[in-house]
Amino acid sequence: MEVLAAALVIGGIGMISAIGLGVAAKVFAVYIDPKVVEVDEVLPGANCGGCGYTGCAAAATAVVKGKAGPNVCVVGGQECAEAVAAIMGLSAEEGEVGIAELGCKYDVRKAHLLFDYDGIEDCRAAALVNGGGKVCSMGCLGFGTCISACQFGALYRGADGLPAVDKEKCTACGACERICPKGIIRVQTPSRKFTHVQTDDDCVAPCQATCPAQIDIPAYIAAIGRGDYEKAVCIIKESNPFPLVCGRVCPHVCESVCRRNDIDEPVNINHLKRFAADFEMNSGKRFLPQVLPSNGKRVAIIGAGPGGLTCAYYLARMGYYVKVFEAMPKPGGMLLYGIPEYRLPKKTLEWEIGGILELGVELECDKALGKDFTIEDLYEQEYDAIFLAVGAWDSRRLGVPGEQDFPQVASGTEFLIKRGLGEETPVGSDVIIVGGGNTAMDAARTSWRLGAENVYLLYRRSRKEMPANDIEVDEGEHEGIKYHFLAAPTKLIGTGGKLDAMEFLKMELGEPDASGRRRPVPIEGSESNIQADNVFSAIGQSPDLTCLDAEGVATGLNRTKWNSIVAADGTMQTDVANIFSGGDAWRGAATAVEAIRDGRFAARSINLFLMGEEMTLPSNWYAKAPKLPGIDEGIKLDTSERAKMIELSVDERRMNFNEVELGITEEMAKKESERCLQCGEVCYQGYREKAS
Amino acid sequence: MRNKIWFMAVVLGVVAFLAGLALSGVKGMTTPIIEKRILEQKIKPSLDKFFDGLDLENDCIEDRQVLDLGKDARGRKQVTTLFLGKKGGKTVVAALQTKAAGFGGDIEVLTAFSLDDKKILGVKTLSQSETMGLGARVSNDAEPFIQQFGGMNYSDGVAMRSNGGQVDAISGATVSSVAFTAAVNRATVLVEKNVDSAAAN
Amino acid sequence: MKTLTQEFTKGLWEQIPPFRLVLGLCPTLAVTKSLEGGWGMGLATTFVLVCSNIFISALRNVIPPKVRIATFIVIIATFVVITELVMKAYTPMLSETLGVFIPLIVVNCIILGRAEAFASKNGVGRSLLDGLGIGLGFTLALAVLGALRELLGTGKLTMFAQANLDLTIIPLGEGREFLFKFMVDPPGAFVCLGAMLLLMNLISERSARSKAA
Amino acid sequence: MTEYLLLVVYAVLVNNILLAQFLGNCPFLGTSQKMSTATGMAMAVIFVLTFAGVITWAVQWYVLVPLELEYLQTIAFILVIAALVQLVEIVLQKTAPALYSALGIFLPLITTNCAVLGVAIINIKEDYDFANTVVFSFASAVGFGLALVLFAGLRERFALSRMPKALQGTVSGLITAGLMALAFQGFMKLGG
Repeated sequence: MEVLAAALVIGGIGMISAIGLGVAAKVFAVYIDPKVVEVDEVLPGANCGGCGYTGCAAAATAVVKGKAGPNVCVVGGQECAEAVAAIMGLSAEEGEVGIAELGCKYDVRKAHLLFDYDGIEDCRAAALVNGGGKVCSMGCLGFGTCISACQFGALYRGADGLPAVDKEKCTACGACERICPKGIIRVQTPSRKFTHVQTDDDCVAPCQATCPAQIDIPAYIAAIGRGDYEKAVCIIKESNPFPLVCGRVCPHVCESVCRRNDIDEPVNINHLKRFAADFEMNSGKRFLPQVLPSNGKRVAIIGAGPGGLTCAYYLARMGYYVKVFEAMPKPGGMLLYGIPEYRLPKKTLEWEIGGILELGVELECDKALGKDFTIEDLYEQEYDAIFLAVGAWDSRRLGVPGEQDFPQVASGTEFLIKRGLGEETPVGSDVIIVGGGNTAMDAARTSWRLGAENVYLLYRRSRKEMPANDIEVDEGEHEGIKYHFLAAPTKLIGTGGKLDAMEFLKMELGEPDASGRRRPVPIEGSESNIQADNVFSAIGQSPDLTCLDAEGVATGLNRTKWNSIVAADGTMQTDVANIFSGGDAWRGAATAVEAIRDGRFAARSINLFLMGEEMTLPSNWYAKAPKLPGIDEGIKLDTSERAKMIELSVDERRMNFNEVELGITEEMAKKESERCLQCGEVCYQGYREKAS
Repeated sequence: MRNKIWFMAVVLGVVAFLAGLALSGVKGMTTPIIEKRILEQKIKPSLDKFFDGLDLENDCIEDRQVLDLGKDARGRKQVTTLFLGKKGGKTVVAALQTKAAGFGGDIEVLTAFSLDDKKILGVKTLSQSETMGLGARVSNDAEPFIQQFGGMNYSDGVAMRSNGGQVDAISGATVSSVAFTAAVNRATVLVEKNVDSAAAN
Repeated sequence: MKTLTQEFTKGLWEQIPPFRLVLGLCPTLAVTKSLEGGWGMGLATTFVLVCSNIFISALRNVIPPKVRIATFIVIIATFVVITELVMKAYTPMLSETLGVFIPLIVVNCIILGRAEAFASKNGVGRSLLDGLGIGLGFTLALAVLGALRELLGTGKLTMFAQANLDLTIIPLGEGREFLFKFMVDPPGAFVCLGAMLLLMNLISERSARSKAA
Repeated sequence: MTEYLLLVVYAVLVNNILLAQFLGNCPFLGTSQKMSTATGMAMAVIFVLTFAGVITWAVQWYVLVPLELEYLQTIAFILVIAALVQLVEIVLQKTAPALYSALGIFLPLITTNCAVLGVAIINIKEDYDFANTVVFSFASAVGFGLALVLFAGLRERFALSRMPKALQGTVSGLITAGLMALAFQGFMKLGG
């Protein structure tokens, strides 16, 4: 009897509690983020408060909001942290297991960042006193308060006087981030790093500030100097998944602002990049980046050029399902069809694109927008966002009489695309190229390789104004290209459909025009002829948006008067909220590295857009490369010689398309990396003031 | 199914039901052990001391009786155990456990009586939780406060001197002393009331 | 996946409560006035921990999530009451020493924490070993703390009062109080545990440094 | 009235639940890192402790005692406390979001706070009547809150001071708590 009473009382209390809780949970149900619930369920639920939050549900909320790391629970241990991390991996980026990373990369001693301050040796105290009285407003104060804040012994003072992170020990708890008064040290997740957009709060060197892709150039050069080539490649790929390509074809504006210019010659940045990238390719093994677990969202990318593939690369890393639609039979866009083999071997490009596809990016070739599918079709296939990167495949006509009459007259791009498709493109012995850009140079040097005896290049301004890379113009000269500067075609002459010659006018430079370049003015009566079997025009490309013209393909997308897609710079968002655009289709014919920049920016925006977060850029982002101060005379630095690219001799290039540039040796790379001044934006300003 | 209310109720109910079963089982097993231990370790040594030299015929632990004291104000069942010692077929001594609320909780007292001359043979504190050094002195058998009970006549009960009785308090521990005395007094009342009927059995 | 041995031994150093897992502080501070209190509380907790771990891991697939905690608490409370009754019967003096802290085992975060973090996700065997390891680790910690406090506070070591197994390590004259008497008082509990944690931190730091070197 | 006043002084100062009785130490160290958290926690504990004291008192005297099942105290109390706190949390979250965000979020932390069960058990052990139960539960909770808030004030200062790595966090927290307990021992004399 008593036994039953005991059992019934406790059983009764239990049952009433359960019913009460069950009913209350239904009646008073409030919306709780399912992710919070999910995290809460893997937390131990002891509600001990050891984490500093008010119980497990509060800790779960903090984790989901990104205020606490996956290791928030002091009871659950490693397994719990992993389970939480696995759940959080599904979100934009907060859930990624990151590690602390120091924002200031510059040697405290070498860059003379130490400052006049003799208060308490604590960063927070120093920061209160006028920022430590330090010249650099953003750099590390160097007292190591973060080191003492780390509960896991993951921070130590590195050889350069800056805190260094032991990756093995860092648990991404964020204690250092919270204690640092200047926000220098941050728990960085891979995606937070690769979706970063430079602002003027960033301590960057001129090269990095100028690079459209915003590659952390000093960091990878330093990695090469240490012999850590894998790290160098990884640093590059945080901002640019095409190091092999850019190492070969990039116009490297970074080098033109290198502070070494003030001393001797700029650091050979581009070839160092190529060296690191070649190292990866030649090692035969890819340095595969971390890819987050799938988040179930789908993004369609139209155009498998550098822009589209870059966007695909970063989205795939963030856990998106990405499918790239390409109208041509092979991926690569203008990299494949516009750039000749001797500059960028197809095998190399293929290997680079392979690395992107290996992340799980789907690719469907021979699928053209407007012909094989419409934007509506993509919505039907449940794509959440679209990146439109169809490039600039339309070329400008010469607009001179006779242009339509001869099959031997074509645009440079048509000529190069045919070659890219593997078609026969015979040229006669006299070939004329009109234009001064890289396409013109490519057409000229390709014609020379195909056996043309005389390759003429007509450009209406002088050599100084040529937009082509200097190296191209120089190499073209070595290969015997005959330049005719200040010349413009006026007429194509031939008989019976066979081209004979081209008539052109001499020009002189007049007043500067809107672009700042002096406008060429024709000299009356200076007409003369050049004999010609083929004429290739390369005087400009523009986006070919006929694909959008068909009924219902793309409603709501607006275009500029230059026939490019309207999209906001930075967010890359078009007038349709979930369609983004970039690359040549948005900016008009430009460089690969700019398309890569657009692709990465678009990936950032698409991620934020699909996660329902604010995607506008901070007001102080570098929309254009800023002018950063150079070095004053105060500095004495030894001059040293810039590494020279090893090339095929001119004889070795004739009648073949072997790659001309062979790269630099490891020894050269190491030596070249030492030439880098490792400058920050203002470190040298500080140095200058100190020195004076 | 695992989120249905009835299922939750059944699971928690069944688990709690089983817990209740298990606990009452364990309770059933441990109660006699606890009782026996208290008798052997706490009561017996004191009784042996109080009844020393009386040559009782019976084992007063064996012959104990449980007195039902009804329920207290809060509805708790009150019981106490009466130990009787016989000589020549007549009940001559008795001992009884009583308690009263002290400063820090109940004070439990064992009081032994000599029935013939209505005298207290001795008192023993079985449990207390009074202030150390003050009220807790009631557990010291050598304490004068405890000693004074020996040989005290209880026919009119016992009371504090301040209440016109015969008991001197421990200085600085009036509450404890009063409680202790109240417990002893309660015992005298119970003995008066119950022993005759008990002896008759 | 840890091996079974690791599952057991992790509780003895790597995750030893309350030093590494700063949990179960109330009993740790309250009952470690004496060595006996320490090991007694430790073993009682171990018993509850092992039994509830076994039951919870066995029932883990049946328990509805909304009443998960309530169910765990019932299971734990059952074993706590069993412990309470059994201790009263067989080790009454220890039971009195520990007093209200025996029923309070039910709210010891270590037990509920292990139930949730481990037993509700692992099989019976593993949960048993986990409970045993953590429990013995807890016992060890409490015993060391109890011994230290008692020795410093009174000069004695109470092994098992019921069997009169007490040792007087540092004899004192009658009526004299020991220098560190505050060790057995509440402040001593906090300070002593703090000092032990400090020691653990220093040891870990040193071993980490020597490993790094 | 004096009786209640004495009980309050006793529970808040003399026999402080945290520093003398060691009840509720886990949340003590966990939630004392910030003043704001500590105040919220203190308020929530006052609410829950008083509430739970009353409920368990009723369970004891109206269920367990009449049925002579006092030995089931522990399991019945904890079950009732856990279920009630969870229930209050659910109801508050829906009906009074402002109150919930101020106090309610601390509720889960309190379920397994041994101070709650501890005070409930002490109420019964000390045989308190209803009024005493309310006063003692409330006063104990105030004692908890007082210690917690004072301690949080100290720890906020600590966060800004330099100390050896091995001393940081829990270690310094415990040693400070020890010193606070020492200070509270001064109130002992109040108890007589």
